Amino acid sequence: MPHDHHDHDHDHDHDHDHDHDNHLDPMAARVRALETILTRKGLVDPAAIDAIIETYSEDVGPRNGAQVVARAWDDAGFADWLRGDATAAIADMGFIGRQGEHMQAVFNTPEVHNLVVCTLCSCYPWPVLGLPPVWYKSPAYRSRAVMEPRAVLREFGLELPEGRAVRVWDSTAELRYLVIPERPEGTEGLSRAALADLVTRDSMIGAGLARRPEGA
Amino acid sequence: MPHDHHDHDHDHDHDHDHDHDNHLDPMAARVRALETILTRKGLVDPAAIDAIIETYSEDVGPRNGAQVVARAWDDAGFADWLRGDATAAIADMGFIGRQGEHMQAVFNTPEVHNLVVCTLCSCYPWPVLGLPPVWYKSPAYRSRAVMEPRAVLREFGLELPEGRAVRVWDSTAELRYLVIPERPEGTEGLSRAALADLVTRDSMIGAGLARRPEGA
Amino acid sequence: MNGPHDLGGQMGFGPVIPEPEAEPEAVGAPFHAAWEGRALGLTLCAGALGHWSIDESRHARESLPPAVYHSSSYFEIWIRALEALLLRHALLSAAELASGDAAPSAAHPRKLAAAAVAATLARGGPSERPIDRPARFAPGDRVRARNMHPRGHTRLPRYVRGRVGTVEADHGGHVLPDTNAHGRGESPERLYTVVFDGAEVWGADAEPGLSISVDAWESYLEPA
Amino acid sequence: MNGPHDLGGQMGFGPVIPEPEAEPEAVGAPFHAAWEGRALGLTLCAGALGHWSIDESRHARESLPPAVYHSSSYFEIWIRALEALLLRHALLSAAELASGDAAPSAAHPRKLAAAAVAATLARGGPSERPIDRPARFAPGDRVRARNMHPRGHTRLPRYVRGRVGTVEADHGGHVLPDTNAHGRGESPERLYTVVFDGAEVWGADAEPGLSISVDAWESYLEPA
Repeated sequence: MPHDHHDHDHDHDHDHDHDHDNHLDPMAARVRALETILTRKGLVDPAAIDAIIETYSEDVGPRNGAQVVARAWDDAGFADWLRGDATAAIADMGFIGRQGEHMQAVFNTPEVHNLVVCTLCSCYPWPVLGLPPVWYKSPAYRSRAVMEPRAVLREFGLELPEGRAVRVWDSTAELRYLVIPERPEGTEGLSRAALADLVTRDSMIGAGLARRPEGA
Repeated sequence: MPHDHHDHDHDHDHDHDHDHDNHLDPMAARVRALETILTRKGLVDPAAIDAIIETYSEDVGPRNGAQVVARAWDDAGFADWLRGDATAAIADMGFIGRQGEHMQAVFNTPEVHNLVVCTLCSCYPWPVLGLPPVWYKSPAYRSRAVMEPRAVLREFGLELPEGRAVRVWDSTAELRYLVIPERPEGTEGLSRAALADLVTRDSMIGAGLARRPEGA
Repeated sequence: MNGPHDLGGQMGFGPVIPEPEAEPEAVGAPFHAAWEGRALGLTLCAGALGHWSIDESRHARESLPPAVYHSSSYFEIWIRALEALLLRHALLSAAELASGDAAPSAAHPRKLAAAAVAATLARGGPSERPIDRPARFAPGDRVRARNMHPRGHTRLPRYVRGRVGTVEADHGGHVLPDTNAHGRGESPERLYTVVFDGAEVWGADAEPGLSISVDAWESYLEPA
Repeated sequence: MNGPHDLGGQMGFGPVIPEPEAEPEAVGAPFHAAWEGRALGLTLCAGALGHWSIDESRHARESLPPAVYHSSSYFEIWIRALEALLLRHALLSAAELASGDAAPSAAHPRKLAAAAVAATLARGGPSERPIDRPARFAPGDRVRARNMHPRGHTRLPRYVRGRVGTVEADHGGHVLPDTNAHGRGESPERLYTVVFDGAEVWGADAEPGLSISVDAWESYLEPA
């Protein structure tokens, strides 16, 4: 039933059910006007906005988290540290700060698959994953992940084995969760950089698995 | 908090939070197009639509219910009948049919004030009250009536006495509820027609009381 | 379904705006625009064709995307749902609806004639049905509204699910909306009025002295 | 508040649309339009002025009318809430916002400089606070999420209220959003991870093998 309307909808004059990120023109104008006025009032510095954009476009993104996962796969001691004090272990790699102040790593196993959501807004571990993708912020994901995660994962092309338990972590406080996917088979002897290449953003949210190496 | 946004809202480009019955032009065109095409396809007869509109504009409205209430005030035997089998007692006055197939009368007393809502859509006893007012269909009423009815009644200008219990009837099935307000003081000897004049639509939903006669 | 229509206890919709009762002679009342009357008439005329039940019709309304449901007036919701029903039952094609044009067709055998309107409205659509099974609950029984979250239509509001109340009345057999809305039959069940204490439903945030009742089908309830 | 943001278990939003991960060198990623980056930057810069907490900011977003919330993209929600916060804290007047014009002012003493961005982001806003009171619950304890429906901000989602779960971890003291969002102080309380069985939360409609956890402040919980 949640998909019901997609079968019956049709383009017809002023439907509001357009894509959730489709308001480009009016929003661009609205945001520009707000930036202009806040700048004039001495409240913001456009160069600071530039620096923030640069940070999350160039420096902070899911490749950070991939390095954490690769090190955890490669170094049992680090994995234990991550399990016991993720904030400190991740800080050791230089990934700290806003929306990652209190980190917890949750490890997938053959018994349990972990999935992270924020039903109340879009809490997400920025220092290790960057800014969340649109689907993570979407009402569809936020509403369904806690009730029918397997159905959601199927929409990502992921069919979990039948007996696998699913544990959903709803980020309702300031704890931020990083899923440590299972290490794929055929990765013995790979470098950390090569391992990190197998770690997708989605696998660190629980919406996917780590990739197998090519040829494996 | 429910009122919070009204303090901060402002008219600013494409706000969607306009009045809930303000889409006149596009909706008029949309409905006209639909009527035209359904007529061409032999599915509807515009004259039948005219007859339906005429019924609910001219024949069926809250004055029907007011006659039921006036008779109940005036005739204890009828009041008992109404209490025991409202559908039959109301049918005896000629008020029958769609959205009034299964009626229940709920009597206000000095102990309990009754209020009717339909949280899931807008179920309403058409044969005795006509079509519902906009507020009855509004998300504000539907969401709040079951949780803070006294706060809602205050917005109608009705402050209930402190000890008065409030019973809210959520019309979730095909039962339709008619509130029988308390008979005002100073109405001894009034004709049924004069009594009916004191019975407001809102008093038969529970959102108001019956009026006192002028000079009383 | 836990749709946008299930509003009991939701917040953020602002104050209730009272509306004076129209004088009985007021022209146009109770409609706020001429199209609202046409929308009502269209909905009733299309319903009279017999292709869907009132339950399927309600489900079509609550299945509108939440953004649409919340930004539409009530008759706008009706019209959008009516369009969906006409398409679903192939009484109209998407191309016809989009173009606003269609080849003339012969009258539908159940097309509602103006002369039949009064009788049709008077007949209504009673939902009462005979039922043989003994009642599972009796007035005075304590019952818990089931913690159910069906994907399809239901008339058990979310705010009472899992809460304990008291059966107040047994109304006999009525058509079960949960199956009827999906063309899976009327499956009549006994309908009860169940009354809940405000504090049981809303905890400490309930207004004092509040009680709330819902009309609940037998399968919505379990012994408490 | 039981606002439009509290989406757990709501239905009608359609499928989830996956989105490929951007290549690390992709120009413009992770934004989908240039204004989204400006919206993020504006929100962080305005927040750095220190007039409101992240909790007040979240509450401003969830207080948008449901029709607006549901028909807005996420950064549009941020901008609308930011405007509300700027007006509420008198950093901007309604006339200025409407006209898009304002007299130039001296710099706010806490205006975020470009050179301070890296340090500010690195510092973040830890919510952990020392707490003296002994823990009321311990890992393994069975607890019930309170059936609470506050008019103001809370971080206890509606779908777990009244349900019984097990304390899994004690994270020490953290700022309580329920008071902090309304300028009533940080009131630190102990924060617990509480895990619920899917069937306890959703009844028979839960997927098999599902468990769900939330992070819950001590006052959200009672012994089960």
